[in-house]
Amino acid sequence: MMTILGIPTQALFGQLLLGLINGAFYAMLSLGLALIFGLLNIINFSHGALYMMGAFVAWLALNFLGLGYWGALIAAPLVVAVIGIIIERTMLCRLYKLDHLYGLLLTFGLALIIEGLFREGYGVSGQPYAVPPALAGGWNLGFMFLPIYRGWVVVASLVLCLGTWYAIEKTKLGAYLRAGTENPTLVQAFGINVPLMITLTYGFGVALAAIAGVLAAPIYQVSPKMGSDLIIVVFAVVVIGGMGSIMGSILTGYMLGIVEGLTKVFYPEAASTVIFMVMVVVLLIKPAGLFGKGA
Amino acid sequence: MGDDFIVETRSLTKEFRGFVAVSDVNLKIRRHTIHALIGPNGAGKTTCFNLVTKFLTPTRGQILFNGTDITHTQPAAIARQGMVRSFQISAVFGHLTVLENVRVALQRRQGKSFQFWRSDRCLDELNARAEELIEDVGVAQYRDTPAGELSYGRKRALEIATTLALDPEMLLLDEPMAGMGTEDVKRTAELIRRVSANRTILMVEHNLSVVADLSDTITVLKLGRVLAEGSYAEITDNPEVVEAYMGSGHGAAGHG
Amino acid sequence: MAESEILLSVRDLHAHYGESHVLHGMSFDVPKGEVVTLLGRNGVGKTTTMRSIMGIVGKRAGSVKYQGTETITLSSNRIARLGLAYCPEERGIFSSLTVKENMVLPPIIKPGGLPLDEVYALFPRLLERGSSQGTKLSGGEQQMLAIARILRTGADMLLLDEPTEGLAPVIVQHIGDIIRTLRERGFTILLVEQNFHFAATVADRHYVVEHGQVIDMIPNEALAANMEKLKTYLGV
Amino acid sequence: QYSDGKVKIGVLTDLSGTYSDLAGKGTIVAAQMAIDDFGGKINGQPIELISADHQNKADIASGIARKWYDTEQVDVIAELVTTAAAIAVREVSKEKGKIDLVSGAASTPLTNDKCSPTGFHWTYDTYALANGTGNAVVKNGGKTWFFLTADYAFGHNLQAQTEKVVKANGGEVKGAVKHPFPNSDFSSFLLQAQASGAQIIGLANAGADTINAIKQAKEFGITQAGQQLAGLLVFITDIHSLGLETAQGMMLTTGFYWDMDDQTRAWSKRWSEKMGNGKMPSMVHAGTYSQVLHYLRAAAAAKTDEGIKVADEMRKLPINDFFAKNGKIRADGRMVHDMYLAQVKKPSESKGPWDYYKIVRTIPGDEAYQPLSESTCSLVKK
Amino acid sequence: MSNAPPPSRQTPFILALLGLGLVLPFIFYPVFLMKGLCFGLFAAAFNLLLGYVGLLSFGHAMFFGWSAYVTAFTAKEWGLTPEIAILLGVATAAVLGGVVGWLAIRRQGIYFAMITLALAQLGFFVAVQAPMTHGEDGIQGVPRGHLFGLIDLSNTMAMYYFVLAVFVLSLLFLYRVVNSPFGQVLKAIRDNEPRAISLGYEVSRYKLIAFVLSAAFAGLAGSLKSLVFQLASLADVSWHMSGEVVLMTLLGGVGTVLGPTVGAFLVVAIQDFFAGIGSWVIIIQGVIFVICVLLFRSGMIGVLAPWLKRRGITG
Ligand SMILES: Nc1ncnc2c1ncn2[C@@H]1O[C@H](COP(=O)(O)OP(=O)(O)OP(=O)(O)O)[C@@H](O)[C@H]1O
Ligand SMILES: Nc1ncnc2c1ncn2[C@@H]1O[C@H](COP(=O)(O)OP(=O)(O)OP(=O)(O)O)[C@@H](O)[C@H]1O
Ligand SMILES: CC(C)C[C@H](N)C(=O)O
Ligand SMILES: [Mg+2]
Ligand SMILES: [Mg+2]
Repeated sequence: MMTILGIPTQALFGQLLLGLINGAFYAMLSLGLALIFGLLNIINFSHGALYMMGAFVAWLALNFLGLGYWGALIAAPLVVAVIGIIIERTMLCRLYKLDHLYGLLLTFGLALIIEGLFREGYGVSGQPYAVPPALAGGWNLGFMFLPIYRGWVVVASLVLCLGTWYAIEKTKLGAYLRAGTENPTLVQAFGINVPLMITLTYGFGVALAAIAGVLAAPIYQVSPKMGSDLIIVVFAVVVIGGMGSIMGSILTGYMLGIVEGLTKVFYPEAASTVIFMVMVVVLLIKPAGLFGKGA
Repeated sequence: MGDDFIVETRSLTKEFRGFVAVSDVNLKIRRHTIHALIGPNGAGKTTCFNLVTKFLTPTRGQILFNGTDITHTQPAAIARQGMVRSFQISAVFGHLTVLENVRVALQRRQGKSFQFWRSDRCLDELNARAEELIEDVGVAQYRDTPAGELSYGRKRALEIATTLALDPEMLLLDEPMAGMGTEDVKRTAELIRRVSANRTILMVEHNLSVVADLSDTITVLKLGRVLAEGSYAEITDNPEVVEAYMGSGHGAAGHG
Repeated sequence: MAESEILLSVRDLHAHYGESHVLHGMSFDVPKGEVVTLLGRNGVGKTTTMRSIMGIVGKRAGSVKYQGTETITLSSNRIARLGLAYCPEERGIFSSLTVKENMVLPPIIKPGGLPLDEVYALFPRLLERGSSQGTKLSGGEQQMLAIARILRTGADMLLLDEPTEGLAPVIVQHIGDIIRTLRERGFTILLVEQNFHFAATVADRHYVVEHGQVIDMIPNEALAANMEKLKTYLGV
Repeated sequence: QYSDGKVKIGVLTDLSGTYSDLAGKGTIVAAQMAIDDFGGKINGQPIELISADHQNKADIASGIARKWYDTEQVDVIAELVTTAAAIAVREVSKEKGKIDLVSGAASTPLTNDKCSPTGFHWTYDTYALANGTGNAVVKNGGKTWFFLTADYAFGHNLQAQTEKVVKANGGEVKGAVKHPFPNSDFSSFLLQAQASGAQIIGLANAGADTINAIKQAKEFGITQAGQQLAGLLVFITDIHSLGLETAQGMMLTTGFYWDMDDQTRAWSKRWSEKMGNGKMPSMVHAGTYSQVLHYLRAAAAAKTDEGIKVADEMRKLPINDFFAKNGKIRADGRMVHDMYLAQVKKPSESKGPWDYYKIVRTIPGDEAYQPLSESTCSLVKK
Repeated sequence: MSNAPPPSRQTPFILALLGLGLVLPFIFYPVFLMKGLCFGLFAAAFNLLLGYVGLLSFGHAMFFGWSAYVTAFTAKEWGLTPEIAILLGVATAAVLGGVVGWLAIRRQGIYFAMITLALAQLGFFVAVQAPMTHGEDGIQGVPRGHLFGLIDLSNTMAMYYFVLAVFVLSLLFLYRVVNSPFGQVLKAIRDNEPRAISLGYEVSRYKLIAFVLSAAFAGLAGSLKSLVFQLASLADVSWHMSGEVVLMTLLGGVGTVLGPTVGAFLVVAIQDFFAGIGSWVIIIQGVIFVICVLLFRSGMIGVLAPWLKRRGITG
């Protein structure tokens, strides 16, 4: 059997694939985060909490309304988007003129509240959520057993990320978003309804988080802590990709999933730290991030 | 001959990702003169400024200041050697008062700037000189106003005062009159003339009457290259310059 | 052209920046198809007037009617959609967009704007630098871009705030030609200028502003006769 | 006799973090039940209860303990889930001569290097877990092991104890991987465990980590492919969270199960009603009741709340309640009681909510816990 | 800030505060006060960077925490006297500050914040792995020792006055830094960096010095805390701690001398007061942050400022 650094190549394939699957979540979350930062100039600390909320909405819908996975995949992002829009309209919209520190602080506070409420309501151990029957089971790929559901997660996230990227970069929307970040007053004076655009973008960004939450529910426990464990890593992903670069955050998401996966084999203790090591190196070499524009 | 020139560039070239903004420029700036750099928009004037003061690194070429090669010197060090610039887009310290803006410049030569353990009251000894300077440029009545609240023209005036506070041997001014009303233009031109004694000034300016009035030598840039050089009269006689820069009836379109 | 229709009518316009009251009852009219300038010293409120018309000043009061529609309560995007386009003094080029993207950013709000290739024909430099980052343009190039990008939107009234600042004389002339061309095409233009020699070559009438109020109106024909008065107004 | 005319008990636990289900609010309720069952008064003086959240952080735990002793006239601190917090409180208690009763924390240093004359370890510990589950699994034929270990003191401790047991029984350790704590995705580690070819995958972690590892092992077909999981520390709350479908068949060691006899059922039912959420108590909850009750008995007997004196009394008195039959406290502070080896029921075997375990074997206390002769506690005379 | 009122008008206020500091331990629990003072000092050090250089460090826990470890370790394992242990801690923080600063100050804004965060995470990782720190347990039972070999700090009151003295002196020093020729240059750099360069200032040196000073004082705060609580733990080096100091500073008021301390006391008090109610404490904390951001944006000091102004003491 062939080996690389003492690991059989076959096993390495397996690890790469697993890394990619984890990367799918990073990609979806960092995409939403990058969108929100790109337009609102707000570092949305509540992104993790809203991801968790997405998973909880799915769980609640199943247990109290009998709404299954597929329904939840539509309902959860809608519910979370509405909540996001309310947050944006009532609170965030007052902060745009200020330093983005305040946005960070506010969304941090919101994250505490949301997470705290769910802890209070449902405890911390987490609730089980079954894999939908249509996606149960797995494929034996020879080098590993791949649960069908995980395959679906990768496909779904790829479709979602590329679709979003296309919608933003290949249409004028992307230019409006970027320009709106820089000088909203002027963009509005060109005849674009910037506040509406901002609100919808925020709604869409958190809806992405909610979808990621629903996708995550059958893999991990649905638990109030699932978001806060992830958020800081996702920030790092966005920064490594280059703040404001949509494609950058997507690609970096997948890539770092893989890097992290490999670290779990070669130096498992460092698995949760490796992303920060990458970040230091990247930022020192390419100050604006891997895909960021400008010097 | 060599000593006569305070700044000299040799084959100065700057490329931005394949786009050549400044190409093979040989500038020679004679000591104690006012030298103007003019040219159409995008000709590379500001880029030249940035190169000479090392805010940009040249792709090729060499820069001499007082006969020494400064091609690899840091921008702050160049300023300390006596070559100071202003910016095309006005640059003041918005949260400092007008007086403090000037004092920050004066303070550098006082040599206490790393002394974090001393009270800033030791800076008060600079006040007299600072007040003189802001009086000179006509912003004395705003002594204690934060500079950020000044109108555009006054910011430009303050910027000149701050620059002068360093008492530089060589002064580079990037469009010092842009955005000023007519009255300020006159006063500033006066000021520039006054401070040009014992100094060398390199200036970018689109206001031709100011250029005509002040400059001893004019270099015209176009598409990054030197198109012509000479006195105002010589330049205005050059049909290429007229076509590329001044336009046909430059008398009528010329500024105030 | 004497009794032409009034396109924009400003009455008793007041504007504030936070605590400071900047416009103290501006009133003036812009007839359709004319080029009208606002002249005045630094800081008298010319820019603020433009910003108030576009609805991007924090607090404003009074009346601004465009084609008879009261706009004082409208949000700036609605005002723009009525057919006004603004070229700000500080140019407002977006650094996160390329020159090309900056150019096509303002949405087309009505048919009748200049087609893109005509815009580029007026400013060929912008085509050359199309893929450069917006704010990497030279100062003057940015000014051109700021003017160029609003020509294609179809707005029939253009607000140009010091469009010649920082431009080479030859370009200033060029801008003059463009303004005259636009006028011929039926655009209405409100222009703020420091350089009244230039203004005199393009405008139909001049409003003189002082302390946030219009204190005089001089038709362009009468400019020569009123030169002395104007010079005292402007402190030349 | 009683300082400030009352006895004050502080329950310091994790009220908001990972362990707030297996300990948390339920331990406050349990302590209150103990006080109520004792009669609410001690020799005519009132008994008070106070509680706080240490968030599993040593610094917060130590800060609160100090404040309680200094300003709140607290006489004894109970529960203390998480070893780091327990050790932090022990340092303060030792300094102040006050009693600390550990229920939730697991690691053995509490009765070894960190032992104290006034410190007690009640419900279980890593030695007992390793011993119970490790022994049983190896004896059932699980000779080769691979560990997934949470990369912090408790995980290391649990792995080390279990390795010892495995090797002592002729088993073999094929490898181990230390995963970050906390960690949510275990697929990579599970694949490594699979590649090792070990028969048993030992989970030297707890709470959400264990749950996720078990869930994902099933997802990746690890268990179906013939390898077995050994959860070295599994609480009933974890099983509830996993669901029987996923957890069935697993062997585990516990200090308490609610459905063992009438006494346990009666107490658990009362506890559950007080909690009002239909849950059943974990061993940590039950242990907290037991330790508080025992403290009160000792304090009543000693007629004082002075730490050393009550501690001596506690060591003298035997423990006999629904939680511990014939429990006794050793010199190192270990409360020795019977442990139980349990197996998780199949969904078909479960007759109702929270009917999760079959008790396979009762492990007598002296066999379950580390022999005093091996203790490194300075209080143990050798 | 630069137009600070003349010292003669500040002196009574400072004396009043000092007096308050002297009597408070007879009213409030001294350990709580010491915690507030330690975090107040931490936040004040952090504020030197954020408030006066405009740099948001998201990794200050690294200096706080590692200084605490070094002090705890040297006091416990080597038996050093507290002042030496503290000095070693501060020196460690300063050296770390030099390294992190050197790497980070080349970047600005969010990138600066993220580099500091990333480096601090590496610091955290080392703390998790290094045997010296004892992982989750931390270094426990640190002896407070005898100050200069004389004063027994295990006496709570002695410890309190020691902490108070260090705090007051440090704050005066930080105030001086801000209002020094050096501070003037910092403010200028914050306003317009290219312009400062063009005036001949080596901007990166000023930033680096400010960073090292800030790190050193953050370290001093951490060292003190480790002696007060006799414990140095992972919590002190984690990113939550870095986040907490940002919160304290913002809640109190960025760029003010006393704001960070007020913010620190506020946060510590919230945590202390609500410690008994479990997850609600987190919700309440969240609500308070939201309210502060929406209503008291200039920080607590901003709310108090009018009152203070009447007495001529907004610093
Ligand atoms: N950092 C840069 N990256 C890419 N292109 C640049 C950069 N800086 C300048 N340029 C380009 O170089 C050319 C020269 O620019 P420069 O600013 O020197 O012109 P200028 O002569 O000062 O013009 P103006 O009179 O309009 O200020 C312009 O076409 C500009 O787009
Ligand atoms: N954002 C602002 N905040 C506070 N005051 C302002 C602001 N912008 C302008 N002002 C003040 O409002 C007054 C009018 O400014 P405005 O920009 O309208 O003048 P202007 O006539 O356009 O001058 P200029 O010729 O210099 O452009 C000035 O006194 C200026 O100081
Ligand atoms: C599993 C937990 C209840 C035990 C805890 N992890 C400890 O360190 O003891
Ligand atoms: Mg230029
Ligand atoms: Mg203006």
